[in-house]
Amino acid sequence: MADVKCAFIVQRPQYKGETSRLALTHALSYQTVEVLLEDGDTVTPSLCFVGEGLLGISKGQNAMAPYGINSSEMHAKNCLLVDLDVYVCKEDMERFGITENQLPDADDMGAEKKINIVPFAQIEKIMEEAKHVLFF
Amino acid sequence: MADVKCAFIVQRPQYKGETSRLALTHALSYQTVEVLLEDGDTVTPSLCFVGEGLLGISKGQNAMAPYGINSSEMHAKNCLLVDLDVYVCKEDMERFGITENQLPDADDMGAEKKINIVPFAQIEKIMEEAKHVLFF
Amino acid sequence: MGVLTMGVFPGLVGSGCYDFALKLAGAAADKGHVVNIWFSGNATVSVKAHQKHLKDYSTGEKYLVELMEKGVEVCTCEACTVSRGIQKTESIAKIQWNAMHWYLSKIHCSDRVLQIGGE
Amino acid sequence: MGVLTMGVFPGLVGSGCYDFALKLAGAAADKGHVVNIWFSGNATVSVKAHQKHLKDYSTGEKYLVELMEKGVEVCTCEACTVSRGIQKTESIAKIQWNAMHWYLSKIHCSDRVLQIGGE
Amino acid sequence: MKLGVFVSDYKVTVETLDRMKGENLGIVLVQNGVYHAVLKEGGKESALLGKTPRLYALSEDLQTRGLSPEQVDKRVKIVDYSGLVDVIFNDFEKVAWL
Amino acid sequence: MKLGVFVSDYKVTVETLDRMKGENLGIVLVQNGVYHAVLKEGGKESALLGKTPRLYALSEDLQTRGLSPEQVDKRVKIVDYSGLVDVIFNDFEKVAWL
Repeated sequence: MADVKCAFIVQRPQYKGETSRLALTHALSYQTVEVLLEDGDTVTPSLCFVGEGLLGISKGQNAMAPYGINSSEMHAKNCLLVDLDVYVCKEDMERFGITENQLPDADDMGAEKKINIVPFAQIEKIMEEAKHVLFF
Repeated sequence: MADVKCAFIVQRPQYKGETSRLALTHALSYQTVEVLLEDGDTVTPSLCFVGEGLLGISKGQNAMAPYGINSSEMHAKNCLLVDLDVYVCKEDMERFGITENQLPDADDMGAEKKINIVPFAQIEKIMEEAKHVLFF
Repeated sequence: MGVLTMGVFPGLVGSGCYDFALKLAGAAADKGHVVNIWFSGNATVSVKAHQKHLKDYSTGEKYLVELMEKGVEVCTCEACTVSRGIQKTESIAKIQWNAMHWYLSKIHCSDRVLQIGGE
Repeated sequence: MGVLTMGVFPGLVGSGCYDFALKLAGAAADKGHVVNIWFSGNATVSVKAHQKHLKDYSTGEKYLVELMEKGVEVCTCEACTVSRGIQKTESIAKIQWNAMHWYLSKIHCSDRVLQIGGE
Repeated sequence: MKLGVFVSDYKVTVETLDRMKGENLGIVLVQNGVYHAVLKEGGKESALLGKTPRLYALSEDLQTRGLSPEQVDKRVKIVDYSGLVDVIFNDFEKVAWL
Repeated sequence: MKLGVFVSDYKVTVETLDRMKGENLGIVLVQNGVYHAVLKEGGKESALLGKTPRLYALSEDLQTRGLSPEQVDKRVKIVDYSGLVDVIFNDFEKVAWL
């Protein structure tokens, strides 16, 4: 019976490459990992967006019309919906001039979780407390 | 009956990605393009290494022992052997502290061509005179 | 009308570069231009037939087939492709298989060449 | 002895990241460690059987088979793989096909996790 | 030479474009390159915007990323794929992808 | 936390490593990352070399690129794949690929 904490650090933008996109879908899969684990064992990812990584979850994305794919915004909303902890680096928000209302929430889907805007120091702390750190 | 000049500009290092490596093999294929063209038609690539690109053709490479592949040095030597014009940016040589004797030649293979060390301005001129510019 | 040849090196399904190349090819063909596409490196895997279209991955095979129906010529680097285990019999129909000089020969008669390298 | 799990996302044949992962897995297995490899994204194409080994492309299939003979577990993301047109029947034998939670489950019991993302 | 350079990333590791003289250059922002047309990092616009007056951004790639035309710098002309084809054939003599 | 960060490029677009405190970090130079151990760009060594005393470079990747051990900065420990396995399990508590 153990929980393993993982820090998923998304540091690259979405769409051009696939890896940063896969960070979100891999985090989402924490919901079903129990089928492969012993009773009571869990894996808990914290999803953190730093640097260019945070550009990829802005509100208002539409990747379906031009490219026929789900947007990363929708993946981010799904992460909130399944109660993942999602963090965005405060300093990078300021650096890129991104305001809180440009970040998505999933109120419309009934999610209670919100994206947490935190200083980089807190993201470092999440990495410290995690058993494993995965950069995307 | 026309010759089409192309500037192949290699700006990324070798090995991690494949594209910069493929610049050399694609340039080499100019030897056999005639089979697909009208009589007298030719394509002439000039192979230019700028920025990190020039790191990839240093002498003394051995990619066979660790990874079982031909080295980019060998591809560079083959380019000289088939009389391609190969250019390396002088300013970048100086910047990275790379000396002329660290660049390969293909004397042992009987090549007469040498690598040309030229200022960036001349590489710009090659791009200007080429009908097509291809960055790798 | 002009001739546009694109060399596509990175990517395949899930790569923005690959999507870009296919979309641009479609737009150019729709305007009556002649379009050629050369796949090399990782992009050669995109010639594999029977791609399943999932909503998290961009359009591959279907779009490629449409392009060829519009007259776009598509060719894959044979060495790159077989080194990745894909045989001619497993390829999307009508995609050409050839060596690198195919790309150079198309460059010869092109008005514009867009070499999408990167990675 | 420890457990090392690697997630490999970029690359396949011709990619330094892919070579690195396979070599490191081999070295760890030789020392008696338990090693798991998860392929996702473009790296999933590396499960295709019948890769032809050419001297300009790095070792793929042969090395992967050797790793599995040494006891390394290898699993590919099914969705990523089928979206690229590769079916289970075309896969290198003994490679597992599963969903992303396979990776997380291996992470659960690992001493070290090396997630090779990039691109 | 009227070379149109395609920029598909926001942060790039190659300096080739920086080193080229701007007078005969155009810049086409695609994929994550479109962020150059919008972001002001630390209040400062992208240096690319001052490099040449011939600037284009691909509308489909703005849309994908949730960036509206109003956010795009006024010097940048927004084109869709169809418009981009005309830019390639009419506004430049050659094109290159950085 | 003794985190070993793998650097596989010479020029990188992500700043995550720059921003992390060095005290509990190690850096493993692999692939084109090994150039950090050798190059002095404009006479100046890579900033990574001053970030932490725990520096490693992969011998196979030096060899591939024609870089000899003598060219490698003295602070960098050269390890082969087998040695790297020990570094991963013994010198760090966790590892991450930049």
